[in-house]
Amino acid sequence: MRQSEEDREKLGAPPAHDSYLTDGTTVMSWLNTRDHKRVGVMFLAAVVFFLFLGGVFALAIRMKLLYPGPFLFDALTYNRLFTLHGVTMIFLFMIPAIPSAFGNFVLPLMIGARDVAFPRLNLASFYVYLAGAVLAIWAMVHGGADTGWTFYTPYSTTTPTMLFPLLLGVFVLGFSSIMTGINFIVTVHTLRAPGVGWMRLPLFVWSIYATSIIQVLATPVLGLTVLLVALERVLQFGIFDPARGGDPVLFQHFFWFYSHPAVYIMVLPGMAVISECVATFSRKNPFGYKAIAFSSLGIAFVGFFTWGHHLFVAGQSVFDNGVFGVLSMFVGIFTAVKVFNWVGTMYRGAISFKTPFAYICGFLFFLVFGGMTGVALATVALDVHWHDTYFVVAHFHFIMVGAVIMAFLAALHYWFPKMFGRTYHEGWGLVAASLIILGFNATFIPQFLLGNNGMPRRYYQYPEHFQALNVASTAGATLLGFGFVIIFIYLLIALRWGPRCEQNPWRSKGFEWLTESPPPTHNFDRIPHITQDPHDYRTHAPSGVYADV
Amino acid sequence: MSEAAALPPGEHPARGADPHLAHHFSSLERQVDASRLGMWLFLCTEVLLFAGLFTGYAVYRYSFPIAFAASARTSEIWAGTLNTVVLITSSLTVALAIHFVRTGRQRAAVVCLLITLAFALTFLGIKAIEYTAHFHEHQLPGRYYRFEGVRLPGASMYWALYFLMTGLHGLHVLIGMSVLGVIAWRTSRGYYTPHYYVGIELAGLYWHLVDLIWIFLFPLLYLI
Amino acid sequence: MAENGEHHSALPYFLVWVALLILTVTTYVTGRMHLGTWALPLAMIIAVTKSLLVILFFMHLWEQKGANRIVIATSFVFVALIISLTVADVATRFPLSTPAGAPFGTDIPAELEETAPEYQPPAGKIGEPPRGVPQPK
Amino acid sequence: MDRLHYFVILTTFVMSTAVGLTAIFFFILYRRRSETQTTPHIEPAPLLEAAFVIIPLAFFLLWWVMGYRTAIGLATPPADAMDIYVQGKKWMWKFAYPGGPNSVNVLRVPSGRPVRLLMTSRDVIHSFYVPEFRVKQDVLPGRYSQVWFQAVEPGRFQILCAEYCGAGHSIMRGEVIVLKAEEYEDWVSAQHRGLATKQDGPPTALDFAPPLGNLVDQGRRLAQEQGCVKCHSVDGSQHIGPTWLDLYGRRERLSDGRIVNVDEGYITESMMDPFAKIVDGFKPVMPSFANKLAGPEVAAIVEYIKSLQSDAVRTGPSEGPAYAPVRGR
Repeated sequence: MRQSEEDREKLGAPPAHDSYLTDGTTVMSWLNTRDHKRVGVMFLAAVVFFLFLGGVFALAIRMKLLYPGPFLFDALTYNRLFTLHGVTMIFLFMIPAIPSAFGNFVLPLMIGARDVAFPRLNLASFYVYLAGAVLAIWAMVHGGADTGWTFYTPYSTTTPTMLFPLLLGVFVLGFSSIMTGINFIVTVHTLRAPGVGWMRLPLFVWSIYATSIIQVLATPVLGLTVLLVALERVLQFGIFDPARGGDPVLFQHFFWFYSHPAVYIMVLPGMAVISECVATFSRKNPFGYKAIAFSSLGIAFVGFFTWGHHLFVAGQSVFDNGVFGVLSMFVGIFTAVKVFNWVGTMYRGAISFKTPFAYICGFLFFLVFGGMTGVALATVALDVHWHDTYFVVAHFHFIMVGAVIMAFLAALHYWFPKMFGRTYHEGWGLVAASLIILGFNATFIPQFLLGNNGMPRRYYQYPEHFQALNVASTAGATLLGFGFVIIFIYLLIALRWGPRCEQNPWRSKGFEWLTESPPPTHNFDRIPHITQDPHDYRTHAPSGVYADV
Repeated sequence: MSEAAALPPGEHPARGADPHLAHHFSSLERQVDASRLGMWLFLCTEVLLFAGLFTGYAVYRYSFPIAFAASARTSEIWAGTLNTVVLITSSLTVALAIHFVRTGRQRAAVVCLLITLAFALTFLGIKAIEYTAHFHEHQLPGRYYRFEGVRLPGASMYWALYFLMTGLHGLHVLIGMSVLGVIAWRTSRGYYTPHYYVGIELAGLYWHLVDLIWIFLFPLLYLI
Repeated sequence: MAENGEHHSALPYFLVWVALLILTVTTYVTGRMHLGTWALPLAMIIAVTKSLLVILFFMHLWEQKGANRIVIATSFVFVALIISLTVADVATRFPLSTPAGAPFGTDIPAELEETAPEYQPPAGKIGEPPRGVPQPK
Repeated sequence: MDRLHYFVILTTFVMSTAVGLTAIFFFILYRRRSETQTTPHIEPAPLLEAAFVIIPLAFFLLWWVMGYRTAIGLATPPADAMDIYVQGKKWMWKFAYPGGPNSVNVLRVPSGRPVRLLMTSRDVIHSFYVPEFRVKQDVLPGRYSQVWFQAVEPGRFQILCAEYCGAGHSIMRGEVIVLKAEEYEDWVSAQHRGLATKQDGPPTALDFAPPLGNLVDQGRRLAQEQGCVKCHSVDGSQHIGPTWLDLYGRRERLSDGRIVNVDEGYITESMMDPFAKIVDGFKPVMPSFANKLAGPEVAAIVEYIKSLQSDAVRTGPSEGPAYAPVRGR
């Protein structure tokens, strides 16, 4: 990022004034910034690092599973690896990935604001995130915990591994998540530019808004839960201790009250990205704008009523199983509405098959398949067979890796020119996209079969007749890893040497493209007055005019 | 929200000379609205933080009704009641402080805030006396429970929840006290004016929340 | 600061305070009366009334924007949600799940002694392995 | 249940494929033809949006009705079910038959008869899972959970633990042996006479020998056979190795200064890898018993050691807890 100035001289086309990237180039100007765009970029760098770390853990796990017996490392290491894989991917990558990185960057641009409502809180959110990450890494370096990312009691209250710093890390990360959530909600409420009514908010903003609601409502419960586990470990308060009348299943209620909505904290931003990208690359107004917008809120709301479907065989009452079963079905409906409307957006559009669009296709397939298997899992009787098997593993990886990482990569490719003012190599982009989609299917479709045949999750050793499918899955994972490496390389190259792009390379009519790429520090010299709905492709006229023009 | 009011009056550095107005807000009114909404959202997270404990209470109260009722009867009811009165009154003084700032009587506001701090200290003092009594009686959570008066299964769970809930609430009292302390100092330095007093207002909101939670803790832990 | 000019006297705050004190005394007195089943609902009704007084007048929600009202209302809805669905689970569990004689045992409430719903096993063969599973010899 | 299974999987496939195909179809049909192309503004008809809601909702609710009815069935054992008590612990399954024998990791049931398992755990949460029977239920400490099944044909089916429970989670496996009704009766009476012989054919990796009598007796016999008692006394006197009396639950100081709680895990580890933790004051001379003892044998020895308490509270076979019979009939 430091290179911009010299490059600009080389290219001989100096922009009108400094972009946010060049407005102060010292390290401190980054670390002490109040600029939402810089915070976003710092978040992006951090989450990419943790994606890499989590990916390494995942590959190690897959390598071990090549053989049914002990191999490479022992059971304890294996257990620690999958715990760390889960914690890293979920708390350090998935939850902040799209909202904190891309949300921070483009959300204020999209509503025509000069910054988020509380810029200092925003920066604090990043540092709190780093603090949580450091605690988690510290726990990992000192041996790591072996409870799985779910921390189920009483195993988590009795295991001798380094759980305490990990719990503390998760607790601290929760604060970061809450800060970001509060910031976005307030930003959307108070900082919309003139002309941006609620029904003109870009769909990305709607989804991030819904995400923020979940972050604010659910995260405190997780904070309390990990606090209780930590207290139970240190002081033996006995809240979840069966010997004192405590109920381990209560922990699961608490945990999933956060963690099921947390799935939507991860998926909704993915849907946000897709809503934008589908419109841009189909060059068409979103089909059923209101349906997509309100289904985001619907998911945020109903997402809270479904946590019990993780407890169907955990000793939850049959009555609650039924209630949670039927409530879970409704989340599927909102997702279905979104999917149909995205496909509808393509109808009579003008589709260009660029790299982000490849990821959209991947996303649609993974989300529908992953989502439908999710609803299938919420069908109480079927869950009895599938629960805690690789079927579940494959299902949530379809949603989280399949859908969310596809959306993350789509966002990365879609907004890369916006963020850095440069373009990447389109050909390599498509190669990597196809590798990733292929590798992903090869990794997780065998896992569906494994789970259906009865292989439980978190198994270090497994019965031999599962080996063939496990090998297939590992092969797919390797392919997936290669895809990520390719992306990493060509994006790094693009960051340094990529050709400069114009202000709006996709000719998108999303509001964030109304300013330069990369944007100047205060986003807009003059706040635009928005006169059109987002993604109105009936005309070529810009979607806003400047207030005093 | 009125769209017309949000129209920026031209280049941003030139907008008025209000030192409180941040560069990205179009008007001070909107900035204050943002701060208030942010605070309410934060209070919402606080409510949900306690929701977990209330759920734990509900579940174990359902499981061990007799033990909970018996244990509640051995708690220091006088202290709980007194503390309720103390907190409600401190809530009043905070509300009055904001009222005085709004009407331009800074000195009265500072006095109100100091009274609030005194009430908060009283609350913690009473709480400390209570805790000491419970420690002496071994009315303690989990494996430390050795109270002779109530030997029912589930009684230790009552005390676990008692200490968790009052402890977390006490922590909030402490945080609230430090916030109010800073606010009192700032008020005495004339930082808040009838024109701009959002800081003291937000601190007040936090303190009222502390009161609010106690209003629920009191009957649950002491009375029934 | 829209409400700046028309600001009134401090009297309403004192009125609310007196009301809160009266309610505190009420809940204390009724709490000492051991009303059985009604003790909890009554105490909760009083607590909710008190909290409404605090929220609406001390916290000025009465005169604030809609968004703030929605926020606090939502948080209470979700508190109710987590409590009700979790307690519903504990209240309707398999009756034997905490048998008599357990170290912390509870008695099974009488209303749970009801009969299990009438059920015929499904028609399909239960022991049949799903397709694709190697049959153990 | 199988019908539901296939119905659900089929709809899932049809839906994903349909969405994927539509996307591809649209892509081909509406390729971008020029860089400056404009498109019409299309708002969906309300009826269409309603269809987007109602059609999946109808399917999902159908799934739910079918699934929940089956689930109630899975949760409701018939009145004539035979009860067997199950205890899960790290990392083995113990089965106790009312008035009958105990066994570790091998559950024998008659075919054609509903069996109800009443399960609890001694330490952490486990989950009893027999993939072929499509049953799974978490086994919780401090609580009892139940699961029932009816095996149709004789055969052998693997029991897996499906809830993560620690280092041995993946090897916490057992086996259900479904016998013909008369064979089962024979086996039970043989158990009562103490004359059981192996009836399971050639041994396999899964073929754990069913213990005779109770675990403690078996452990005592094994400890003599394997020579454990040559070094470890059972009366409290110190010998080459630490005494076994009151060993379980003791806090031992190790040679490197650490303190360990003697629990099942530690005892097992000491048998398998004796040099990992040497108790202070003893020499590292014990041979490893890895590959010499099968899982249930280790369990038996551990149980025996656990029974050696001076206040003798832990002796005797595990008895099923006192249950009320199945309600409702």
